[in-house]
Amino acid sequence: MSEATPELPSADLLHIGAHTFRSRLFVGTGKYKDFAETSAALLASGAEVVTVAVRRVDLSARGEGSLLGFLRERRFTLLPNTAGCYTAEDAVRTCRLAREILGESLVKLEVLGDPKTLFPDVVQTLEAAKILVKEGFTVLPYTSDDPITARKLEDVGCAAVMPLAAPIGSGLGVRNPYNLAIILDTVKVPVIVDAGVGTASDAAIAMELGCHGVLMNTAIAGARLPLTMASAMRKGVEAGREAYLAGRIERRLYATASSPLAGVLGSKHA
Amino acid sequence: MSEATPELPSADLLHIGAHTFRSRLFVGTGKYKDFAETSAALLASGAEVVTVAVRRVDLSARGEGSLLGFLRERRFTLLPNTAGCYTAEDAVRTCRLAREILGESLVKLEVLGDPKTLFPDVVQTLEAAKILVKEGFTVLPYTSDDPITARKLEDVGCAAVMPLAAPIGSGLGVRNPYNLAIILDTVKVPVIVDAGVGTASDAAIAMELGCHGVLMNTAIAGARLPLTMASAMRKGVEAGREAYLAGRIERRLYATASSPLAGVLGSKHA
Amino acid sequence: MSEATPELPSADLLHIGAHTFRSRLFVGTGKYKDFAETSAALLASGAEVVTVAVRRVDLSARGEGSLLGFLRERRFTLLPNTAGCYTAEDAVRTCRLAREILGESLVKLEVLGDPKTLFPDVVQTLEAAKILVKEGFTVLPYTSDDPITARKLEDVGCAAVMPLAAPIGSGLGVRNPYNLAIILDTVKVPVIVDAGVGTASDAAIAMELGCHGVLMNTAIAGARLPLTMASAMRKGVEAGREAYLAGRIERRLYATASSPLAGVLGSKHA
Amino acid sequence: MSEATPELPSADLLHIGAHTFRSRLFVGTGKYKDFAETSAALLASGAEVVTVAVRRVDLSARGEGSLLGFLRERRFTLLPNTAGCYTAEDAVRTCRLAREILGESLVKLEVLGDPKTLFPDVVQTLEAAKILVKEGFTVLPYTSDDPITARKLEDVGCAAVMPLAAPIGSGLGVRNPYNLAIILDTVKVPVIVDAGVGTASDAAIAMELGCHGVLMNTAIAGARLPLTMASAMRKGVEAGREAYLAGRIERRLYATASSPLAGVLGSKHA
Amino acid sequence: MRIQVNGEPREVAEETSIRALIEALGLGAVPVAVERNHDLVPRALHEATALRDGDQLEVVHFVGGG
Amino acid sequence: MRIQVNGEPREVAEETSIRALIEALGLGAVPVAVERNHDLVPRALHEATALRDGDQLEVVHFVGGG
Amino acid sequence: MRIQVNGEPREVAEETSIRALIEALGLGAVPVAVERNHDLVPRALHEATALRDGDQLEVVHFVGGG
Amino acid sequence: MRIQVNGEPREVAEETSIRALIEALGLGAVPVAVERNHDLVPRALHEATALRDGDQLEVVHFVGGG
Repeated sequence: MSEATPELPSADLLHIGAHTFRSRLFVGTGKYKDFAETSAALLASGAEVVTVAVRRVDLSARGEGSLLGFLRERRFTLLPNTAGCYTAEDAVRTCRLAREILGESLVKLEVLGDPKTLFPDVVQTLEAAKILVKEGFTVLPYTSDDPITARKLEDVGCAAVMPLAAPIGSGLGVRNPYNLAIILDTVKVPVIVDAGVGTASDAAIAMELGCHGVLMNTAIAGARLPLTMASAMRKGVEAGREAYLAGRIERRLYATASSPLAGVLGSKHA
Repeated sequence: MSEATPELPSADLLHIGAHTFRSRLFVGTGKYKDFAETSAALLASGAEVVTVAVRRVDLSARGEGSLLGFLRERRFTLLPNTAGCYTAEDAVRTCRLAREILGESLVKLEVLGDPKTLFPDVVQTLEAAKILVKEGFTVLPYTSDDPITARKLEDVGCAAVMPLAAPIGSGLGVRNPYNLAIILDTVKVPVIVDAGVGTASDAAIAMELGCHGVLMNTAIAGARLPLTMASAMRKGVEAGREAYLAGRIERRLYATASSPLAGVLGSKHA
Repeated sequence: MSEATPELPSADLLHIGAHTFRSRLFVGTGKYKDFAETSAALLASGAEVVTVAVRRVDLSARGEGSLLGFLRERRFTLLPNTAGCYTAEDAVRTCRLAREILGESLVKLEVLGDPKTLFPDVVQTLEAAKILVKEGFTVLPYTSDDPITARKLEDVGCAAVMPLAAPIGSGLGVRNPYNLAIILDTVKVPVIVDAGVGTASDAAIAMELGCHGVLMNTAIAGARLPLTMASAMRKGVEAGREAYLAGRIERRLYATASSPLAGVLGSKHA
Repeated sequence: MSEATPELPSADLLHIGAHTFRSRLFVGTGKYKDFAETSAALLASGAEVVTVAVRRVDLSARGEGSLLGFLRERRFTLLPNTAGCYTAEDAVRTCRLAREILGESLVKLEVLGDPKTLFPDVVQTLEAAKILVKEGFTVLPYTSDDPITARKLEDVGCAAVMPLAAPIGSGLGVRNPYNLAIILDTVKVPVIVDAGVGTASDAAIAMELGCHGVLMNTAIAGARLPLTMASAMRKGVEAGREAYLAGRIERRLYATASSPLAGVLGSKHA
Repeated sequence: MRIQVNGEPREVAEETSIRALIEALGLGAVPVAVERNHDLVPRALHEATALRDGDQLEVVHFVGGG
Repeated sequence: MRIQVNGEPREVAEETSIRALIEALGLGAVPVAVERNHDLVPRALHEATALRDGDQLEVVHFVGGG
Repeated sequence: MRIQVNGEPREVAEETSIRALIEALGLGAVPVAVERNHDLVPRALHEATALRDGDQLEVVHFVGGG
Repeated sequence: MRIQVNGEPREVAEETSIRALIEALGLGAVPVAVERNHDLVPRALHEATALRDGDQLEVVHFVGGG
């Protein structure tokens, strides 16, 4: 969090593998209008980790380099994803290429089950994770909100698990807080909610559950005012994290007065 | 909001009667451990408007003055409430006294229906509002989430309406977003959600609905770490406001990819 | 309920004023395609109480009588409403006429606040209720889900209270179960949920909260297959009532096995 | 459904593999007080399919036979489960034994991931399903609400899929209706909600989503009055199914009058 | 003489009773209630109550409604 | 003479003004409002208003509240 | 000779068939299934299958479960 | 000789190294990774690796994605 209150340790840091981050908001770099909008939104989000995709160089086009240049110059941590892969084999191959590009072994593993829901294929994801961990990658797998699968991903050595809140790009928010709560009870590695967030309160809710971070792209890039939404998400994640650390009041069906009862004038109830 | 993005007018101000505020978080000053905690929490919240209660001076006790001194020195706008009043008559009498104390005519009108739910008595509230407006008060009435009552309060000249999200101190959050949405469609004066908020995402949700502000006390004062929750609420309100202004993506049952589909390696689906 | 289980008193009856009913589903008679559909749907619903509106005889039209004839022949209890009234005066006048038509003093009091939301004007409703009770009517008032207003309606002598679940005809279901629960704690007269139900589970939810009955019209008349929905609603109300009486299991975040753990073959966990 | 309305085909039947059922409520036979309660509850539920567990004969105890005798005499369809199995191997072995007992090949495949959540191990479940289908079993697999896993189970030849609504015995109801809706869009075999239902409206909600049946045990056996809850669940499932077939009204934020607007007396709005 | 029934003008003979009017309107068999000049006229008095020139009558009944 | 302040009996000298009473109560520096016999006494009149025997006074101020 | 049934040791005569064992266990009327040394023995073979010393048997049936 | 780069045919001189090809493609300054005939070629070997007739090359880089 930017400014910690006196009640908190001076810094509330997120550790993933060998990495340490202050920001708990991870953002994608796709779907923006142009490079200027992308870079402005990334800065407004306060994110330290940004995802990128691995794609064939388009030999007909040119001058695509600007994004990567910006990301490296601003010292963002790059998180290459395997978006678009539907088999463990394709995902592993993509991760190997990603590592070769900049020599970093941090990857977002994403093996999709079908193009309509973009839900993960958890069987293929587990297979790919096993191989990648053996090859020394720091693996952050996109997964369903099934606690058993999350535990298996931890067991094979993933550095975090990234359950979905709702389908990628759906903006439905946390559909099943119960499963996320169980995952948080079940695994020791950080839990980063990946996909499905639509607005700032969705991000806050994920953090209030105790999740360690939130990853999003469409919710910011697809908003009417992406920079403003990036700022909203930054604050939403921080607000949710602080509320989690602060320890909220319990829910009660009935009321409790917030002004003193003594010294009221003439009330029959005082 | 603290820092506006380039996409927004340099300032997003809240106008209530003759008053103008930058912060949309209103906080109570009750239920804190001591004066030190109260003042630190108020500062952490970034609030400009704070509620106070009107009570008989306790002639046996002494040195109570510190809170008011702090509030005036830091230029908080005081919003005296009529908490504890169960009749229009008591509430009007309390408002007249409140105005006499500092000469300010801004009041939070609160006429309760019973001590268990602390729900408003809307009939008595309407009566009191009529009288107070005639006497030149700037009236902010605590009310139910009934759109018809909200419209009547506007009709009699209230400067804002303050529907409850849930029972005072219950921490249940926005129980009925539909009614709040209808109130926002129905009245032109600002709508400040008063009571029921429990955590930062609750505040964000109220703001994302289009509410103009949120008033709370127990959610901050009753948290395990009040200063941290005050900061969380500040960010939650700002996050919700910015998300509202940013224009969130639409909710959809199915997914949309956030990485480009072209140039994927070897995927059967690409 | 049609067939009670051995665990229950042979009959589970609903008492309102001097009336006793077996069915807890009250249905409206408006918005059906024709008389045949209306009568078939009423029979399929198993309802004993049906609402009717009081309107000027259309002197140009003819033969409208069939509905009333059917209702009287089948011994339905008629519940004339004051739909369309926006003042206490109009509602009282309408009730007096209603009583004159058949000599029955059971009325559904409905004083609307505006034509867009069709929410009740609780101030006018309270005024009308006072007058009607004095004149010997058995008053069933349509009201908001505000517990304070519900208590006042009971205090002035209403025989039941009929809070809305959601706006009339909206089909949104029980928007605020918390308020209904508080109303059920607050008043001793029967609580009939009136308006807003959209499907069978909505009716079941209202009954599971402990409500004593449900009144609906659009949800049945507006369904693609009104007779089938009438049957669904009948079962939904009975299911919800029985579930309420049966005492549901508590909600728990974690699982409990429903098969014995002993004697499992070869499981590492047994 | 017991009595179909004229609007519906005379019978609304559920086909699973070679089996045909009228009732869409499947019930377990565990956790009841005694045999008398079990049999009375099964009859009250109207269920045609009941689950049983496969366990070692307790050679010290005696006279256990009564339940099976009752089930066969009343012609219930037995659905042996593999509850308590944590590996594909144990589950397959258990199914082979189950088939040998009565010569029926209908089985409920259940391979658990851990004893705390009783969530399925979808990897092991898929492996077991493949083997069992090859061996000629009619396989009904308990699974998570992940649409990709559901599709794979269909692909390997399961006769239905049984996603959980919430953890077994939790009574939380349908936690993620979105995933169930997507599963219903994705597979052609029947979708039976298995586990997590707590009360009648939960069952109705599952059926209103379009699910083809609901399986439960704890919600009935654990209720204060199990027979009454069995009847409630029967009606809840029928109500939800009929509401689904009837085609509910659309949800709208605003109201629509259910009484005619013409001919109202003296209303300013009419 | 001239009266109004449910907002429409109508000619009736002198001394016509409310009962007679209802019959004339073909509503003899229909359960209705009647207001004259905004005052309810109990059924018991329909026979005995003679209409006067300029009377405003409301004749209402039950219709389908929710 | 004898008056009541916030429900408690109190002896004050004849001709004591409300202002003087407030000082005597040690509230000179505290922003307060005063009712005498249920009627508000504007601050401007505190100096000029002399208490009478049997007066009932309410002296209120702001405290923390939500 | 000595065998194990559902984990408990048991003495049976040479040449005892599975069918005979089931009868001896008082389970003749109960629908059961039998594994010998982890292999399922189809009912049709219960008569013909003679137990051997050290055999491990599992005898299972249906019980209430969800 | 004839090779394929990202699915498109291309003529290159004998003994052209992967490094040389990358330069020729104007990608000298862009961080890329290269597969030859589905096998990754580590950057360290780009210089030393000579292309052969019929080679299939994939040249990939990072683009915006979520």
